[in-house]
Amino acid sequence: MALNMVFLGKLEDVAGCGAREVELAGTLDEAIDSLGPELAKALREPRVKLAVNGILLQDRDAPVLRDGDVIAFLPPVSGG
Amino acid sequence: MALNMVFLGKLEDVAGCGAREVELAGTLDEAIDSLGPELAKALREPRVKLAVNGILLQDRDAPVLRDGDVIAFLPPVSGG
Amino acid sequence: MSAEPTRSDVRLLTQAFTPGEEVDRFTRAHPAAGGIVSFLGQVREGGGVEALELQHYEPLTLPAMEDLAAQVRGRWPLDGLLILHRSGEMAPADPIVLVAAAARHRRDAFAAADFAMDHLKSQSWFWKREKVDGTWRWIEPREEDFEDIARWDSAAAE
Amino acid sequence: MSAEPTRSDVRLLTQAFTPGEEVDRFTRAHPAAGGIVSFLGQVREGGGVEALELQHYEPLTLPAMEDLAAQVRGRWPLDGLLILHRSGEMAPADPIVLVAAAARHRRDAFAAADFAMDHLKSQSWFWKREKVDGTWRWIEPREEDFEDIARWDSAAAE
Repeated sequence: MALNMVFLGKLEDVAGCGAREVELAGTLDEAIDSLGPELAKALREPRVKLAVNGILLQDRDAPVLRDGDVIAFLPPVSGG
Repeated sequence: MALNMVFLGKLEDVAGCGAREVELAGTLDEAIDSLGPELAKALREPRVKLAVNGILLQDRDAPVLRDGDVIAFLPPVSGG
Repeated sequence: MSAEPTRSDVRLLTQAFTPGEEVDRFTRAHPAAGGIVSFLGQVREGGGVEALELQHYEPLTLPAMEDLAAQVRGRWPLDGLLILHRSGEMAPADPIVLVAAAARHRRDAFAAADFAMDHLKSQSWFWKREKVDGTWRWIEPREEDFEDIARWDSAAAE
Repeated sequence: MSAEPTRSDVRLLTQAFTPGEEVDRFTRAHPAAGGIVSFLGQVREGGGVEALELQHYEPLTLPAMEDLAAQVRGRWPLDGLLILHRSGEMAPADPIVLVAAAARHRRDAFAAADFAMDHLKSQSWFWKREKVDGTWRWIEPREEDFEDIARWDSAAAE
């Protein structure tokens, strides 16, 4: 099982890349933790929103994840 | 002594021309009367403004006229 | 490199013009402006009007447009202001008026263009006639135009 | 010949565009509209910004722009609406965003373009970074943008 993590805006700088594939062992929390403490902390900031397969999550409740899901981490937008 | 009368907008239709030179005998009123009753009536409508040599008159008080003056009769503008 | 204001570009045109070219030229002249708002008014196609003619009076019309430009510049901080207005006979889809305001702040550019249009529409020295079914007819001022002006009078009390 | 509304023209562009050409084409597509209001936002020259980059997220950015267009069309009677937005790296004086609204009534065109810009500025899915003195820096959202949005929320109570 694998997840595709996408890092937008300044999260890309923290991650060192725009996207990364991670093993999905159990929960999303475990997947985030596997990215290391600094990136995990940035991804968990309250203003960072999540989109799963292009659908924006309304809250940070743990989504049910499937193999191949794309999880995008969206920091506050700076607008157009 | 001559005055150059300029008729803007629909006054041009009433006058049958855009401009006309008239003899200046005495007052502006006399000059207007010399244009015939129909045009004189149209020129005296309260909403028709006057400009003398390109300067808008603030009221309809009889201006002091000189030979060669250009009197423009300006009906309400329809705007741009 | 600073956003130093330039002289306003105010012109009374007797020939057709291409709005996009004018806006592009105006934009290039104001690279320090963040935003440019423009309004284009054109002869509406399909309303039964076959032609439109705007008559101006040389000694008043352009000077009044220049006065309006100065009034707009005094009211909002702009990098530049463009006011182009046609006179003469026009066909449907021909441009009549183009106003563009370049400003650092978007809100100023919007307000300046809006204000300029309201005042051009109601207070500028143009007499308009339309040709419908082959017959020319002079257009009287509309009440709506005076209401547009009144918006700004009350805003002045801010 | 009637002013039948057309589909909105909403595009996310990764290459430079010429605003005047886009506005002229949009205008030609709406000959029954009396007025066209457009807003152009460009990378400001002279503020020390050497380059600007806008990052978008494919699954969200364009659909949200299309949603905004639908919202604008539902709020004002327009003949047409154009929303173009750049993504990627831009240089000073490059156009970033172009919004144009064609309407029978001038006031509707102004309000629609103004509203669209306020919402694009604050709610669209773009992440922005600027290069100053050779260093890229991500731009945080500005409080002013949220105030711009609030203008329309109170207006909705009309």
